[in-house]
Amino acid sequence: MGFGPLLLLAILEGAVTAAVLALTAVGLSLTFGIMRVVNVAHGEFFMLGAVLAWFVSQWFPDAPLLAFLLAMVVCPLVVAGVAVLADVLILKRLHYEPEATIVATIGLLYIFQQAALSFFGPNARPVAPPFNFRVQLPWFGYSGYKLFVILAAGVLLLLVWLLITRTKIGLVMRATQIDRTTAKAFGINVDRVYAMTFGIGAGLAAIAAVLVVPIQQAHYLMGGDPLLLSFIVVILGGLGSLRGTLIAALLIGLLDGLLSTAFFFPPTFAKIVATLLVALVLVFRPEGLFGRRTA
Amino acid sequence: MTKGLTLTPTRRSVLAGMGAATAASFFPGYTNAQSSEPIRLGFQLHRTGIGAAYGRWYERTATAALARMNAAGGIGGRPVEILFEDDGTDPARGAEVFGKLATQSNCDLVFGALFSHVVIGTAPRAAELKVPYLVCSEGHHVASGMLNRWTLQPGITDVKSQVQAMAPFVTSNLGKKVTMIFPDFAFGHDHRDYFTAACAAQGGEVIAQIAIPPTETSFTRYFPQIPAETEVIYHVMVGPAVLTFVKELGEFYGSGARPQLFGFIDSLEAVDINSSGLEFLDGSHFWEAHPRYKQADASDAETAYRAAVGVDDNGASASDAADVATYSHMFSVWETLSVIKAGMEAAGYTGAADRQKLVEAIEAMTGFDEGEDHPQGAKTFNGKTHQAFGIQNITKVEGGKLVVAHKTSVEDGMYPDEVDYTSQSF
Amino acid sequence: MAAVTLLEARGLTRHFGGLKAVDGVDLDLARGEIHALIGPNGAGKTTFVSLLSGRTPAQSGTVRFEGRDITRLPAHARVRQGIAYTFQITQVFANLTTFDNVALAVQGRGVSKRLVRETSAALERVGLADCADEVAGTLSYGHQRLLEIAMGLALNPRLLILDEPTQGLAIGEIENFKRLIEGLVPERTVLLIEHNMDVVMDLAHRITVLNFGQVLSTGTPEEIRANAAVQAAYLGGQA
Amino acid sequence: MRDRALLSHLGLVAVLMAAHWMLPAYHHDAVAKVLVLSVYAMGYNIAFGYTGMLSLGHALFFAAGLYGAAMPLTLWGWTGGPALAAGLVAATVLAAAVGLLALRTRGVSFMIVTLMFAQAGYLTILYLGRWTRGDEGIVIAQPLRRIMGLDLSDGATRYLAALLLFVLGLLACLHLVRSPFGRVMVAMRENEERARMLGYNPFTVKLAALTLSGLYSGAAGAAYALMFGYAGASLAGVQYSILPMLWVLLGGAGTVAGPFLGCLLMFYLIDYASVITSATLLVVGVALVALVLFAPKGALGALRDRLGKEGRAWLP
Repeated sequence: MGFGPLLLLAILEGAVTAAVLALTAVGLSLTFGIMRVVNVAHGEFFMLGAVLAWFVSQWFPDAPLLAFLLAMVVCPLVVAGVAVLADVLILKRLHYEPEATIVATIGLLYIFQQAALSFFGPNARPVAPPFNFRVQLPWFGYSGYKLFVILAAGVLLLLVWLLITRTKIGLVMRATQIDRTTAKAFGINVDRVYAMTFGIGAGLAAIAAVLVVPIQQAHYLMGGDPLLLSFIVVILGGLGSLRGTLIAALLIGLLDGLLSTAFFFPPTFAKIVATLLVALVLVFRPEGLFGRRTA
Repeated sequence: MTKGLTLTPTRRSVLAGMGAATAASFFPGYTNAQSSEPIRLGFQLHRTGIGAAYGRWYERTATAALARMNAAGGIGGRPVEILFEDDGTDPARGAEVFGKLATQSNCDLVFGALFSHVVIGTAPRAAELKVPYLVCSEGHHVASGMLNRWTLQPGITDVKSQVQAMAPFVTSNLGKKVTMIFPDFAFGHDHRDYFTAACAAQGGEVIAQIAIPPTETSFTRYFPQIPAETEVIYHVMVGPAVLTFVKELGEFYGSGARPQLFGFIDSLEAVDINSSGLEFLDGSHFWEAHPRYKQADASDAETAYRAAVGVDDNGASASDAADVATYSHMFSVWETLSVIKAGMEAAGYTGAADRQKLVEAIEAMTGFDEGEDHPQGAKTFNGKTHQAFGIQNITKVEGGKLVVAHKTSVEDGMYPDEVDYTSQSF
Repeated sequence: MAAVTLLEARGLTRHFGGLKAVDGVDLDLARGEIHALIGPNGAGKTTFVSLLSGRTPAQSGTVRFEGRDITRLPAHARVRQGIAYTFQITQVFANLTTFDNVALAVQGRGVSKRLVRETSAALERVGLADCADEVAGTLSYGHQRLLEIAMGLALNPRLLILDEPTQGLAIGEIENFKRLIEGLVPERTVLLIEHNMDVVMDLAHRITVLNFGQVLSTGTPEEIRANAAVQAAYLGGQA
Repeated sequence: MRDRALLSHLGLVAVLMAAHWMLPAYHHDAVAKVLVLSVYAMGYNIAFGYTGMLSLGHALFFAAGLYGAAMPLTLWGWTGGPALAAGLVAATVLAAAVGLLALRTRGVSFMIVTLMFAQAGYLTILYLGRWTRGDEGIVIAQPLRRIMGLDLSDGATRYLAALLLFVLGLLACLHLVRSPFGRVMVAMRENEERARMLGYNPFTVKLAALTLSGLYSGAAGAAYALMFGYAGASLAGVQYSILPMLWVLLGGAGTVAGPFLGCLLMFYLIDYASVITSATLLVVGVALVALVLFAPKGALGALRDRLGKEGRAWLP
């Protein structure tokens, strides 16, 4: 295979990773940006979405498309509900104190993992994709569903963007993000905004998981990577910048693949270099690529 | 130092009962080990963490083997009990759990660990506490000499031997130009090194080695590195992402011409071979230590073992066909327990003071016959390297089942000793 | 006579986007004077002293202190040179004791053996000796302002910059404050941003008026009072 | 003696010394391990609890100490003492180097930058599998685990050595936080800008604190290699960056003895959870949430607040 097709494949694969990552990270960016909460359990919301998608798929073993569509609705709603409960019962009582919420969300992480282990089991379980077709390119074959994931994630991100910039809910969320006290003074129910934000953030992680689970099996420990990568993406993109989050996700998704392809680095070495590069970008632009510089 | 010249001649020469009594009066913690008391075996269980899929089945296998053993009169007439303790599949916790089982629960020995990092992290504790540690791993860490005299692997063949035994089948039946795909950490590196050497010895050649970073969840972009002239792809991915790996390999090649595939069943332990997306594996070959699907020529012992553990003919739970066993590895728990029984009885084991005698008794063993104690097959045991060597199976995916295509002999997997643990002091 | 001028700012400039917060300001501080900086809200007073103290880097212009160019020196180094700054909005360390707050200022000068004595003396001076063991955040607002000044004094600065020090103080506290400041000169030099004109007129030897980021006028209190431009821009509006 | 803080901490040391003779074997070994890991937690506390640097990358420093000691022992035939020193130097130098870069950032960016440096370190350990054996790790043979003739694989010796290391760390930390420099560290945590206007360069103060924190972490890592005879990549993973934070927060951030208490609590929480149920993670999770709901400043933090002035005197 020539260099061109190799590059194309690296880009396609990177785009799939980036699409899923962007969705997950936008969820984290909302909770992080608006509530200033470091939610260590965000990856577990992702995991719960995937595990629930598997349960939904078991109800309709012969109709994967129906199961998929249902999962796209049910999983984010259920996970958002769990998140709202967690916010109201725990985080609110901690007054969103940063250190306390870190410990509390680590606690939640363990609770969710145990729940998945007990009710879902320790195995990695596959979910059938809603449709099966393979795109045969001249050099290699490629999963049609993966292309769909890129598209679907793009549409969902557009919806999130519309929600934040064009609706009253979005306005209220942005107002709360900029100044909590003033928002309160204007009669905004900050508690409700927080609960809603936490729910939406978790729901986005769950939706990303529903999209990814036909590619990447549900497993009770699958939440670790999305958490770490989302954090990196959110900070690298710049807090509160949707565009930055998206571009950072692309960067993270593509960087090590491109390094490996273009420079013939061994993959693990490419990952080390990519990690250090991103760290250095942050060192010299601590506010992220698209964040506002704070004086 | 020879076996006769140990540092505790009194305990060896004096009547066993007296020895136990003396020990008991000095160490109140050991009083449990009276001859009427049950023998207590500690089990390091991967109940949580990355090994949990194995842990569940290891626990079931151990429980079944224990029931059978107690029904047959226990060990030396004493009942046996097993204490399971979760190690979180973590080496640090593994060492702690070992201490807990050995010093708090007063277990006579500890066994059961599968994951290599847990075994390696725990082994130093075994030597410090002077408690036998019988691992069910398959890593080469025991026979390589890295560990110590208290650590033994009598229940399963190590990876170096497995790979060496199978290489001739690969090169003579599947092809001589091999591309290896493996995870870029120790387990994968073992395969890389041993198979590359074994393949060359057979006149084959490993033409590409593709190391996949351990944090990877998607694999497609590595496949273009597979050279076009590849005749066989040798894959040994492990962990929750393996199914993705196999499916993406299928998507990559599609229905067109593709190289032969040879994989380690580790990739698909606890996974149904008929899962959606795996159709592509039809006609490919796997290594299995113990064939998941019951073969036409299965022995009575094999049938009895399946029934005892609760596994159906397809290698799934007898009560839940979707619950696939880690069949190719879990026999090691059963067989290790058989070795413990034989060893304790040979050593005249009465209590903790006889732990060293137990290790020496196992070291004195030379092999195990196929039978209900060893349903996977006959094995040779090398007392110097503390390692068992058994037959390996190469199975082919045919009609949604794994069918044995070739059985290696025990001799195929023998290699020169790399250590003599019996020359080390206790 | 080179030592008459303690600090000399020339053409200091700082713009924020389109806003010319400080635009080419010159200022001379004579050794031992109390110099007040006044001007309407948004005139650039706080930004200007931030440029002097180094909290904000200047875009152009120079600052010389004791004859040395300190324009490129970071804020903490300027403190070590003898320029102390007390914050407009009280920023004591709320979770530390009063003693610790002042000790932080004292010990930075390399004092170690006399740390306790000097810290106590600094607290004594502003009348906070009784509160030494209190957690600073629990002090009354007026006491926190005093603590802020005590921290500035404890740095033993040659130039003390006070940003609206009397804001929120009661009448009686203001009188005490004035006496405190008068007692600092001529050993030290004081630059005072202040809205309370009584305080300014009583204390200041000279006054500089800023408006829209530029110097409107500099002179003695009498001169400033008589200056028509100042009256138009500022005093007239308020008085 | 009127130094109440010294008195309370010497009391803790006395209890731990008495425990050496009183604890049953299992708990004796467990506490020895807790003591070593507490040194790691104390190091984290210096950076986070006192200076306010929330790092997610301390596993890098722990691992530098671990491998810095383990590699010379196993590969180059060094003896215990020099290997221990090598671990300390490796961790300290690495912490200073990471600090030089990462301290250009603060807050969440600092968290992420430290996380990524540690991640790069973790991947490097895997990548250098030929020498490190990556995830599997390596065993440090029993005869190598000696310092000045002391066999650190022996239970009693190990406990006393761990206690010695712990006491050194504890008393040094107590001295540090009550020293003028300790006051400056806290000033950085409380209000960096204000501290700068008192003439302190935040960068150098934080760099010094982080380097010291690295030294503690490295000491714990090197001691771990010598005392427990194992070095593996799992000890360099992100989990081992989060654990010291958890210990510190549980015991009380910014208290000298808090890291030990938190580490001890966490160890026995996990240990006893497995006695009660097989759903161990649930017990741990619920306990963490409950603790933080009822004692958000950690066990010692809550106690100190309750005791007011006396609390600050006894528990700095």
